[in-house]
Amino acid sequence: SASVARYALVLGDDALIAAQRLGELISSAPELEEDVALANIGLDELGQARALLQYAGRADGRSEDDLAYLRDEAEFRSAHLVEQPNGDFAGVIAKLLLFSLYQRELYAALTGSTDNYLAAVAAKAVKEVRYHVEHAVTWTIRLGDGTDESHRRMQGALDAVWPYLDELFEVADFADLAADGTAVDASALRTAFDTALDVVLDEATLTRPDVPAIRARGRYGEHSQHLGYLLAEMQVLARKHPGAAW
Amino acid sequence: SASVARYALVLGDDALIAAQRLGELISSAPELEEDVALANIGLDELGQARALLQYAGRADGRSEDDLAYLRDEAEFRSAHLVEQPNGDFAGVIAKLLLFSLYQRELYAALTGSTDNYLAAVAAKAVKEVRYHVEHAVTWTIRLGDGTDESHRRMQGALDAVWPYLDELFEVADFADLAADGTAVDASALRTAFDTALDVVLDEATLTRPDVPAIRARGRYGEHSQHLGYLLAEMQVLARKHPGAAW
Amino acid sequence: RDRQDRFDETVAAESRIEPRDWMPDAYRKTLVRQMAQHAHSEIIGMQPEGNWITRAPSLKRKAILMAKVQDEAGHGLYLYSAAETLGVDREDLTEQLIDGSAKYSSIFNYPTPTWADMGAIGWLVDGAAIVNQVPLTRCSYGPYARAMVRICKEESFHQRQGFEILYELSHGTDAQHEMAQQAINRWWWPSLMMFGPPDDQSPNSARSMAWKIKRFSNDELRQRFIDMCVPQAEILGLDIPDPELNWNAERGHYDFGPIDWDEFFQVLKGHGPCNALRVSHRRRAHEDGAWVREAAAAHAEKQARTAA
Amino acid sequence: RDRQDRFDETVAAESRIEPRDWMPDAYRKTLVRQMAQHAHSEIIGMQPEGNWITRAPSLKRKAILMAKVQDEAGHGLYLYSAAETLGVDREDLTEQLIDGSAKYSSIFNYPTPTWADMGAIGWLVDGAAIVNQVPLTRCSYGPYARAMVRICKEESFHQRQGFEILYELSHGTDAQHEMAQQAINRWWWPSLMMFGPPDDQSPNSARSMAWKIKRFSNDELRQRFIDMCVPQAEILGLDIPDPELNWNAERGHYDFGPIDWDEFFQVLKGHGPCNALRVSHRRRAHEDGAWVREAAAAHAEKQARTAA
Repeated sequence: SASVARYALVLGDDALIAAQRLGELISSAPELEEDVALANIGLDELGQARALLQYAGRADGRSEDDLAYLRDEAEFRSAHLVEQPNGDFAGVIAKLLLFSLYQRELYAALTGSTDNYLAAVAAKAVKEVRYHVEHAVTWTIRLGDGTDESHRRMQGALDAVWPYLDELFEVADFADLAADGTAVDASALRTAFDTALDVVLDEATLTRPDVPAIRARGRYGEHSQHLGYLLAEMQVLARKHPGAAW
Repeated sequence: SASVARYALVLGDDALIAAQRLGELISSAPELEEDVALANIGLDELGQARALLQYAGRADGRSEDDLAYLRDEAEFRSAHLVEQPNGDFAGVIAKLLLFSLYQRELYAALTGSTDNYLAAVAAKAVKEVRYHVEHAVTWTIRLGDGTDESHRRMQGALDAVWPYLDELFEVADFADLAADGTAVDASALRTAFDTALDVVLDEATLTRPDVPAIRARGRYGEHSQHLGYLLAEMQVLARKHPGAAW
Repeated sequence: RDRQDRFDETVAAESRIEPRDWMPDAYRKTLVRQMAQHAHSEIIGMQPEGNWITRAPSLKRKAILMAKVQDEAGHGLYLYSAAETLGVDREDLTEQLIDGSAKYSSIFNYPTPTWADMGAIGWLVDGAAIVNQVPLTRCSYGPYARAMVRICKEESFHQRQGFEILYELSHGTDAQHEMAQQAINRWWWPSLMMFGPPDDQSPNSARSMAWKIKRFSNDELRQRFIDMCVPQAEILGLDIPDPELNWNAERGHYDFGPIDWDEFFQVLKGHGPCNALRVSHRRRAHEDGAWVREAAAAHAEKQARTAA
Repeated sequence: RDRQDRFDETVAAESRIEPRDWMPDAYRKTLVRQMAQHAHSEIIGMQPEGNWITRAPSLKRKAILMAKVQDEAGHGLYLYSAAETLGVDREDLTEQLIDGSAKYSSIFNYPTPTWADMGAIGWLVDGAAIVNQVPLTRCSYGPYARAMVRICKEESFHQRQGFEILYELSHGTDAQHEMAQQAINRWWWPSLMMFGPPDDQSPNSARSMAWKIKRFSNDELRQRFIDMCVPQAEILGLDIPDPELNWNAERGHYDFGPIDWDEFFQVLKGHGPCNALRVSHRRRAHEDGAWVREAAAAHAEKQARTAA
């Protein structure tokens, strides 16, 4: 249905934009092993994005590429968190920590969806995301509990992305789908998320940020100012060569 | 003539790309006064670019915007130097120092062009560029002769842009135009440039870089890898709304 | 006593208070707060428009926009200078801005997702600023009044440019027209909030009016702005997103719908879509520039030593 | 004497020299140089293709390209490990790379201005790499030979993907076909230079062949590559930019035009269009990562202390 398609778009756009940001990093990581790891995570996110966009496009016959390359900014449904620029390595890890902990809860719940396609995507993704969480947690602890500088940077990075966290747990317009078991009620994931996060922050000697959440409405097509630049770059060939196949 | 148009494009593209890079900086300078100054310089470059592109477009009826917004990367004629990313403030100043010293010699010589339009553009530009040189020189000296950190950064920035310097003084395909007094023989400007630069470097306690020049062929449409990104961003609206007026 | 009388007489006579004149502490504090907030707004206000300089759709528009953002930096500089005549330090004011404790106009915490926002900011935000600021050219504090004369002249130029951008879009392709309409829809209500809370919730207004810093109440200025915009929107061919907007012949003004003050206070408290971005951008520019400012100071000191 | 004999016999018998075996110093040095250069080439080689990950024109191509660049990082890691079996340290090798003293394949000093370069790199550069590397799977040094087995398998996968990109472009719109042809024009000659200077200017080749590190001469491999490409180019519907390319029935090979070795040596000496960019990108990644590596070390040390 159209509303399931809209829901798949929300999840798919988050994954797509997260993958695009990770794609920017390749060959710039602090170690080669980390280049490999970040590319892995990016590939997982890209795979999830493709599965979800393919599903979203079925409703009106659009391909994954139509959706990725030919939508305008206001038609995207990504959250502000994944749109944020990478910043330094602590910024990458802070974003990954929050996003992967959220995705872990999300996909775990979605494996029980009454929609078989979504349940199947979630079943695959939940295994992938387990590794993302592990990776983000390991680095959060290393950086938080490493040197003074790394602690300062990690705390700063966490503070910087914190305002964009709440949006992930907003239900947006999918109450009906959540009620009939198709979609996940994102607000119900928050407690498990917070519990898991607190354990990590504690071991990393980091403090839960005390900065106000922003009123982010990416689910309604109102995006952070970074998305326009990201899309201009991502879509440049599709815009220049309308109708071409690649 | 077509070859005068091609020559105007070379000069105009340099100015346009330089202006675009300066436009990225606004609201990010180390002081508000510097935001004002860099915007001034950017506006001067943009004005020169417009005058030159208007002239270049006359040959085949293209407007300044057709040339700025609808050409592909390989049709641009800018030098690699102006395409380089800004980097930190020392990077901005290093690029401005080399480019403005070059432009000062270039426009001074071009005021004597047998082409009245080019001579008029040069007559206006030469006054503007005098200020750019002064600004770049002042900061080069401040940074070179400031703190250890600023010295290190300024020298590093100079070393980083140095490989792209030689291209500015290559004659490219305009020997005929230079012979008949329309164009400037860029290679003849190098001595005056070097003399002026050495004075600045000396006062700034900086060393003339000892790094190899690269084989840059921007004048033939072979650009640094940065230009594609710059154009994707600059041209995004024109590409998305073909034929629209603004 | 004497000093107070002289101050009161100067204000009453529509003369100007100058930096060396005695003035009540509360007057000074009110002015410092207002001028600093005004300066900060100009500086933060560079960002929403700076966002489109590299993507401006024509070279002419790019030049106009660059010049406009540059003017805003200039306005910030005048206003900091004017504030410094009251004994505050620009560096302290900057610190307050980047640590998030200083206020600036909440309007700049909204994003600029499309080019049409450049038009809407010029037409509506600069339009509202002008309505707010023209009376300030007669402010009782001399340096502030004089700064406002110059600033208002430039702002009205900016407003016309914003109008032109919207006119061009409104009469362009369907997609452009829609882009313009969406921008108006986004900026209309926030621009009405620029005049501050309703008079009955604006406790300090009366005192500012007595001191002739302020000349008209928030609601008066807001009404003036609305009355000005409605006919302009007709020329633009764009709709103002208020179904209750109606000419009231009796009042001689347009009636308008209720303003969502809850949103206003949310944004003011830091929950706006761009609060975090605006302050962190400013902070980063300042911090990234620290080594540059240190270098300039070190070099100046060396020069001074050599000269001595 | 004995050791040398045993070494010579192992090599002659096509057995493998293993890390703990005795080997001549010159053999060790040659291998270290070659393996380090090979590893560096993989690492630097991530950049020309990394340049198009964010701009890949379909999600499928984006995924393939990301996976490919990731493979290159992986190859670099195997090769550094293989080099470490000879007693060198990866950190030292990295230092040599970022201070510009180490060599890597000159081919990566060319830019990738269009998407078609992703095709040309896959088809030609990876193609040339395979021709160079397949014989290395029988290299006399065991760890290198084994690394090459795995790497070659992935490279041939990459080459097929490059061929597919070009095929798609060649049979797409006129603009796409032209983009593909231009890319071939740009990459053809540099890819021929990947086999190194002509045999008569390659003094160390004979020794490497005696040691069974190298199996074929530069010119033999180059010819093999050309013979392989010509029919593939026909399938692609793209021209190889060499007017002198002609089947020579007598030789049973394609004849080809003269190679501009002057350009080769210019690029080798650092004047290539991207030499400065490639090394400085690597240096920046390394330097920007210093605080991260320090943090990881500090944390590991704390953990070790707690455990003790």
